[in-house]
Amino acid sequence: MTVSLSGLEIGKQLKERFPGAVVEANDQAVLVKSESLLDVARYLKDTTGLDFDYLAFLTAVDYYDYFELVYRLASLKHNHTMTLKTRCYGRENPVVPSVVKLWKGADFQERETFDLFGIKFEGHPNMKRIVLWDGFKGHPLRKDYLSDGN
Amino acid sequence: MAIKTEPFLLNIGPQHPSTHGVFRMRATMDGEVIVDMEPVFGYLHRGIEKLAEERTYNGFVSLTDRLDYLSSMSNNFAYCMAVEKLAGIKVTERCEYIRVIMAELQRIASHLIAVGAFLNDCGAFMTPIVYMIREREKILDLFEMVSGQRLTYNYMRVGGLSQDIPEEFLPALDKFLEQMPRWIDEYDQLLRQNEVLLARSRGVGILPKETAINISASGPVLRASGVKWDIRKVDPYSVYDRFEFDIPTGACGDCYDRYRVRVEEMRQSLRILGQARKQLPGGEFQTPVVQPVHLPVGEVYGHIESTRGELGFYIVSDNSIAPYRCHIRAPSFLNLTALRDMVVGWKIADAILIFGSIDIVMGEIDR
Amino acid sequence: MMLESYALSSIGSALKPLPADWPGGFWWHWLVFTIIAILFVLLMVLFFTYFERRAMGRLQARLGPNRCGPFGVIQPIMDAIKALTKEDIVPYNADKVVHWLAPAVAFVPVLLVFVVVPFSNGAMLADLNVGILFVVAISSLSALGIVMAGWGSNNKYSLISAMRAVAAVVSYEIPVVLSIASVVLLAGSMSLNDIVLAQNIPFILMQPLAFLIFFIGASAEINRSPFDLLEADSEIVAGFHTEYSGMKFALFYLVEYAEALLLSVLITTLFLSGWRGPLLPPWLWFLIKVVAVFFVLVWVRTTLPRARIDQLMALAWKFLFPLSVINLVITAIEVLAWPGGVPWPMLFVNIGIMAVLIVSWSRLFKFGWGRVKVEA
Amino acid sequence: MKPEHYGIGIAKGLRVTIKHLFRHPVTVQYPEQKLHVSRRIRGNELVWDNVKCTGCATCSKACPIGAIQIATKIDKEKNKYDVDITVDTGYCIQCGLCVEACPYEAIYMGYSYEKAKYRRNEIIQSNDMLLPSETRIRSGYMSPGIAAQLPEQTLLLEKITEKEE
Amino acid sequence: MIGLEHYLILAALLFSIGLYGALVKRNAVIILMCIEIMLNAVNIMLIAFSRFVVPAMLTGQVFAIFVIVVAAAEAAVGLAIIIAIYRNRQLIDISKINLMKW
Amino acid sequence: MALQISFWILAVVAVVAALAVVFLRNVFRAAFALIMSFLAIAGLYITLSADFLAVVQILVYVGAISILIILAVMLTRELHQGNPSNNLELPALIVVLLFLAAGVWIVLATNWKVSAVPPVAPTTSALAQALFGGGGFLLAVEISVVLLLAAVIGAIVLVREK
Amino acid sequence: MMPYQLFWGIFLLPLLSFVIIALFIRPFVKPESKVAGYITIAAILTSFALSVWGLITVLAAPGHEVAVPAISWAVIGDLRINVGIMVDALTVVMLVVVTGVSSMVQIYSQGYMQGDPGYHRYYAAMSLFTMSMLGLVLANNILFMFVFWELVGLCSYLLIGFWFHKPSAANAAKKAFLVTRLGDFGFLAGLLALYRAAGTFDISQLHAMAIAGTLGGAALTWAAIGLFAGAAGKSAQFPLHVWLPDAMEGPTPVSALIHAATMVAAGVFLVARMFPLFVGSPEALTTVATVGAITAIFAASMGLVMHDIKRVVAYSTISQLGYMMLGLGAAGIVVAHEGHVTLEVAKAATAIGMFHLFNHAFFKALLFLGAGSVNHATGTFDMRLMGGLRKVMPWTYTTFLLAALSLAGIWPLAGFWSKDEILLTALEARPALFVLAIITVFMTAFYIFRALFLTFSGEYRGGAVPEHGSTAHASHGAGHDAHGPAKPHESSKVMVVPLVLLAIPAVVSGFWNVTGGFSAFFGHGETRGFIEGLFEPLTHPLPWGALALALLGIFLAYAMYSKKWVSAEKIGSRFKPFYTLFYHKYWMDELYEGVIVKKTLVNGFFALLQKIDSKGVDGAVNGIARGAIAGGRSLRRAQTGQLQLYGLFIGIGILAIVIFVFMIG
Repeated sequence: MTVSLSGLEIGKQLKERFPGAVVEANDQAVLVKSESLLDVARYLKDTTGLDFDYLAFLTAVDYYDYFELVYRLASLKHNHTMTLKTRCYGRENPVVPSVVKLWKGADFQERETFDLFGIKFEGHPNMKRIVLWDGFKGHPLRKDYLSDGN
Repeated sequence: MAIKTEPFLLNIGPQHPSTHGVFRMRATMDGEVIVDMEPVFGYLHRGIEKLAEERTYNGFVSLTDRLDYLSSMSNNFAYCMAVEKLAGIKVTERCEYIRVIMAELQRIASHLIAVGAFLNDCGAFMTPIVYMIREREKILDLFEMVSGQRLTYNYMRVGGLSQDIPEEFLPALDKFLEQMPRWIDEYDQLLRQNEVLLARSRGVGILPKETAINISASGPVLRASGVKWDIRKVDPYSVYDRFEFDIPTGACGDCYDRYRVRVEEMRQSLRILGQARKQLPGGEFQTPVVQPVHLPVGEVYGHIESTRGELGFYIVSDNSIAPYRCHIRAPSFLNLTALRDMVVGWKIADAILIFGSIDIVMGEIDR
Repeated sequence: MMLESYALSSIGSALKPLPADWPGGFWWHWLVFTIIAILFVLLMVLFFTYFERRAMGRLQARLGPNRCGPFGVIQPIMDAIKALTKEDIVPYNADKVVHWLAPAVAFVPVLLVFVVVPFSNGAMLADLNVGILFVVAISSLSALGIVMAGWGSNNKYSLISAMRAVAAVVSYEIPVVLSIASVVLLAGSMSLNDIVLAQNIPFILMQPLAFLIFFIGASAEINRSPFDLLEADSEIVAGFHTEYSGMKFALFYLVEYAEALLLSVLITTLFLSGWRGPLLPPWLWFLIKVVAVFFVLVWVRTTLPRARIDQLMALAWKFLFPLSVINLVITAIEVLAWPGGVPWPMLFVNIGIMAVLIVSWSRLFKFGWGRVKVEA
Repeated sequence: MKPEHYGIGIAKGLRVTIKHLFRHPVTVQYPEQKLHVSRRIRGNELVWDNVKCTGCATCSKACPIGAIQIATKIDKEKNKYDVDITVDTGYCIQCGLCVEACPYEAIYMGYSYEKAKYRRNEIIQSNDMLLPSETRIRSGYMSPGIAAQLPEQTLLLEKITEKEE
Repeated sequence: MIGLEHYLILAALLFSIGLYGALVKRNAVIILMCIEIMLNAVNIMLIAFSRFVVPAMLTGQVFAIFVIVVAAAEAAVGLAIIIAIYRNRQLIDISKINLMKW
Repeated sequence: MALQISFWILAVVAVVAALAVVFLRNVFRAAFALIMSFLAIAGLYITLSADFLAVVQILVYVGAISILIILAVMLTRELHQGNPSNNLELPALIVVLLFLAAGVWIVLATNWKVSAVPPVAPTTSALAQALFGGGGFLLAVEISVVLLLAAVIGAIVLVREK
Repeated sequence: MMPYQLFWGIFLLPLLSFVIIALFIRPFVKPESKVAGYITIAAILTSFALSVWGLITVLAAPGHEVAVPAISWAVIGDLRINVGIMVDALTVVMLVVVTGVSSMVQIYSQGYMQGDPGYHRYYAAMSLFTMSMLGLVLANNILFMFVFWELVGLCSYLLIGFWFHKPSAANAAKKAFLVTRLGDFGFLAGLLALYRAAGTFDISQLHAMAIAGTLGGAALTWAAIGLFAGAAGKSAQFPLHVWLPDAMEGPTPVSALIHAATMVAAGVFLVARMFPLFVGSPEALTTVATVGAITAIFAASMGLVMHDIKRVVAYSTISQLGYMMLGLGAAGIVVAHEGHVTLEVAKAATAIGMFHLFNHAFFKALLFLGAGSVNHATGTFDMRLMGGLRKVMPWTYTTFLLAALSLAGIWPLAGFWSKDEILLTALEARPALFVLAIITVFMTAFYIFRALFLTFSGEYRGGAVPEHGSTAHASHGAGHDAHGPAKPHESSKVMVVPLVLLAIPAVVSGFWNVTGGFSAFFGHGETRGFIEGLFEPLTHPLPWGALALALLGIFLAYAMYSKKWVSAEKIGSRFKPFYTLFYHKYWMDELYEGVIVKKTLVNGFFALLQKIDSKGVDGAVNGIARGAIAGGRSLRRAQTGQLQLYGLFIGIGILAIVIFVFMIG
């Protein structure tokens, strides 16, 4: 049975390790600052005992004020999971670091998130639209998207 | 003996017989060898995730059918489970069992197509796929019987099923369970030991264990690489903890292993079906609250082992009648990430084979 | 037989004044047999297209064509009409002349080969003393048509197909010729009629290995499945005839089946004792055997997956070629040992030799997949 | 895995295919020969019961596609509500949610499945075109009563049973 | 009546055409083709001599066989060289391959 | 008569095809002209009652060498630059014409000893005797075999990848 | 009665196995499968059986000779070259030795080479080597002998450099090849001299002519010395011995087969084969004997101080080869001294050297294989890292001990019988050489037992050390890394069985000549009186004296290295100059490298040539050249580098010639 690790516990660990990185930790998820996302992710992936070697999925949610990025991590070794979140602000040019170097599975997902939300992933080797064509205007999954492209 | 030329660009697809939908590989070729490849897709993009935000929770079930159209039942199952998890609905025993039966039948049906198409890509001229479609038809008959459709079943509902199974379903299922193992054996005889197939698929397109994990592969692709990871076992949902079955794994993650894993999974599904059939209880097929309108605020991730891997629905609710956000973790989409790594360095014929062995469904990838 | 036989000693002598003993003159013979040969080819091809689809349908638990006429027998004619009435498309930027010529270049040699095929004792257009060599030489020409088609289509898939064609044809010519050579050694003649006459025991029994090599090699050369790499529809769409439509496509289709017919006819003639057989008239025996061989081809096509190009080449060079050389040597020794004709008990020895060679060579060669290191 | 290099695998495959030569083909010759479909089939037309229908538009709301339009107006002459239903069958995905949603069992899935149209405007159907008739049989979807009257589904499973070799 | 001279002149003509092509053309493949034409011209001559001068002996045909063998070998090696050069320098224009100039 | 007609047709085809090889701009078509020429020459062999050689000509030249040439054409792909000439056109033409003239003159000036004996009818066995029989060319055959082997090995070595 | 054509089979079977392995097995079969080994072993065992049959046949045949019809191979003008084989006593003895040792070695290699990536290559080369060695032995024609001689050299090159990725192995292979080539020039020169003098290559004709005296004088002497030079190169005689110790870079079975039993013996065999020629030339005989004696003591002295067990054995081989040469030379001198030499007598005289060769082949191969076995267990060849292996490797130890005893010449083992014959003959022929030889006896016993005690007695000293392993361990091949430094263990059965099988002849083969049987066999019935009675109890003091000397050597080694009564270091430092001299191999390598190649050739001779060239020749040439350059500039425009232009010129030339000829004619 997959154990869903409490965000509180991991949040505590992360707070010790990366002071100031964790914004909020609740039972379900850990919310970290986007600047320290990469470090936290690397820590989560490489630390023994955590070993989050599997990125179950990655997506974003549009909350008007900010985009919340959701990373669902799993460890095939210990059979546990956790949810990592980060936020990025601004609707014009939101940027978050890319985790594609850690989990190659993020490749298409980040491109898709970019495509549909317009969130740029810094460090992604091939940051371009994936499901929509290159000349497409706007990002459809944003809440304020209207079909005429505004 | 590869003939080398200067590199040239070859568009494999989107109108190619073996790209399983409208999928395109922009391959840079050196003679017959692929030196670089970029997958291009999106021809089927319908914005299902956006549509979900504008539909009621139950109204979206029929759209999940259109995701992975070869395993609609699994999609229904995953979506309903996720919503039920969010709403805190506990479905009845009978419903769980019927769902499991449907999901496993769907797995067999889908794997039949996967294997058949894989062998067809390998060049076995239509025979395996025709045989396997015949078996699939039998399963589709069963589905038609319960849901009234042969492809987009729209059978499950949040909180249960749309209708109970008709009384002629169980005898037919028994008959199917009795016949099917022998057919699978026969298909195994058809090509499993075939020298040409072995030559073509063994050692071709190896996806090493570490890469498979790193690339978030799941389902038969991951298992063929030797990772014993099956949501049904590691995170048993529904009533899967009541069944005995094995997780077949491959030795090295080549095309042959992926083919073998799928065939073995069909056998395991039959085992589960047999047990589920025996344990199937009576009672209601749905909970009294069928139409949950306003779901509590929160978020949930419900995932099942779909035929192609981990199918998950990440749903954020804001207490309105529709999901605030519904993300679909599509297994084919993530498995496809592995394609480039596997294909580069192989010949075009191998590329087709490797692509076939991943077994993607474009409806799910483009969403 | 209504037609009496007349054997040309060679085309060279055919150019000399006509002999007087042919009733109605020499040209009658030519005319009659030309018509027979062309009719034979065209009708058999039509029949084969129907037969293959029908047999394949049954092997695949389907019905096959069944709409046109009783049991769908006039389906091929309908197909032909459809092909004729279709728009003929020449791709943009294609080499038009080459594109136009390709189907003809592919078709003519195949038709030409039937000149030397005996339908009954001596019933053939020309009994060349270099008959089988003629067959091999001329039939290799039709690969040119494929190359032209692949080249002239201005399509990358077609070009890949053309390159495969070149590689495959050049490679498979060798084992095929060598396996034919052992038959010729045994028969002592290159004339197809003489080869048939020499088969008191069908050569499939005397030369099982040569038969196998010829079967594999020739089906690779005419790109029948499992070696249909030239038109591998799951890989390179339809290969060299991707860009063909209408009548030109129909010609390629015709070539494909005419080649299959040729293969059946050659196997019948070289290994199955041609038109010989008890009770029934020779031409019927001939047809029965040809259709039977073709059924085997269909059967194999239905069952086997396709090989890859490098495996195809490896099979030719590493497996068929050495085995055919060995077989040739063994045959030569046998012929030396029994100059008056190899006695029939040797067929058991030959079958044994074939089994041993195939098993041992498979061990050595492993068809190319023994070398893939799979880390468990 | 045993060594498999001598053509044994090929021979086995050939055996399987030749076995099929002596079995019955499973296909049917469709236009002449028809099978009974499921009793619950969701055919490609809706059948509307103008008597039961109250014009509540629940079906229209339930439709995920929005293919059903319901308009009600008061017919003063006859002194009753007039219900105008328009279904764009071209959009309909045959999900059956409208039938499920209808509180009055006024709308049904059609039983037949051969309703291709030649003209585009024919697929937009309204009031009278949706009524049940000889050719517009109601399906048993979500209504067991009707289902019981329909013929039993033909199963491929029962149609061919392999002969024991 | 067609006699020996006809064949010999035909052979001379073909040989000259081949020679001209071999001397003038820049494309190495074409040059190879021209050389094949020259070899064929020689073969015609040999066989013509064999036919007309010593019809019973076939010596000319034997030599023609050897010429064909040599031509096959030459074609194989020549094409291999062309392809090797092409791989290294991406050209088969023989006038640009003037490494013989010191 | 038939002989004459066929000779003239074949000769013209051979020469025209050979000229096409030299003068066509498209290399691929030039290769096909070459095949045409080879086929015509094979026909000429038949008129010389060398049937075996005619078939061998088709087998080797048309079936193998031409195919190889086409392969080279496809691999090197210098097609659209076509088939240019170098700056030696005029001197080469003069030399070749002189050459031709000399050849023709020699042919015409010599008094050939044409034998009246009819040619050997089926040449295959006669050729075999000549090649392998006593006092034949066995050693030469062996040497040519070695030559072929060397050529094959050489070709493989040349084309091999590093 | 089996047909004599079967003798061809002895030679053809390894050839067949070579062809099969090289053409079919190696390209198509994984090195993990042991097919190649089985094929080779089968072929060579069959050859061995045939050889034994040959030996019996020849023993039974009258005159101990069998005529095998020759095959005409090529007729070039008047020169008709027949391919024939010569089967006499010498041949069959060599055949038995070669095939016997070879088959044992191949079996042993099956274990030793297991898992090596070059497994098939190894067996292909081994087959080829065996084939060429057998060809060399069987050839009835000195030209063919030379061909096979070179083939043998080639195989030796291939096998020494088997692990060619190691620079040391590659260098050793090159060195061996070049040094033996030096000798081969002598051989070739001798060959040509012989052909010029005699007009034939046929060996029996040459024999007859030499005995009859039609071939003689200076020509014969130089021809014989030339042949001997070849023999010296191949048999690693004194000035050309430097390659053999380095050749130990090859796999150990190679050393055992090639550098102990067969190829190095080819030199001795050559001398023996051409012995009637040598007998005609006392000068040549003296050269042979002297070089042999010097080599014997020289190599033995170096063997005293080596740390590498394989090198000790290698030096021992050189030393023993020296013995054989000495035996041949001395016997020749004795025979020639008596006057009136018949062919039989000449052949009988070779028996002394050949008998030692015969015995030596077995025990030396055994020693090498033992060394290989030890290496297999410890991962090193360095004796300082071994010790105490007696307990863990009883079989290896026992067989090695037997071989060592045999080498030291202890009664009644094989070495005893053959060595003392040589000593006695030497005493009779040249007493000075006898002194050298008798000292060598002592040294031999000492060094081989030093090796034995260092390796097998005392405590285990750890085996291969990773740092040190760079030389010793690397020579061990890729396949055995796994059990290098681990605990030593007895080798596998496939390696032990050949050791045991070889130990049998190493013990008993000496008895053949106790009563002169071997000599009689060689001399076609003719024996020499001086051998008879040598071994009757105490009739002659020499053998027993030598035996005592050998025992003394063994005791000394025992004292120094097993019991440590006497400190080896102390003695080493006492005789520091000698030790250094020996340890540095008399600076022979440096001499060759530095003095001969660099100083003499490069600085001296070449410099002189250069001076002459630059001053004298260039002056004259430059003047001409300047004129030529001026001319060339004008002609240069024709050299466009454009092939077709050249073709055009050729065309013009031909045209001109044609026109010219026809204008004239």
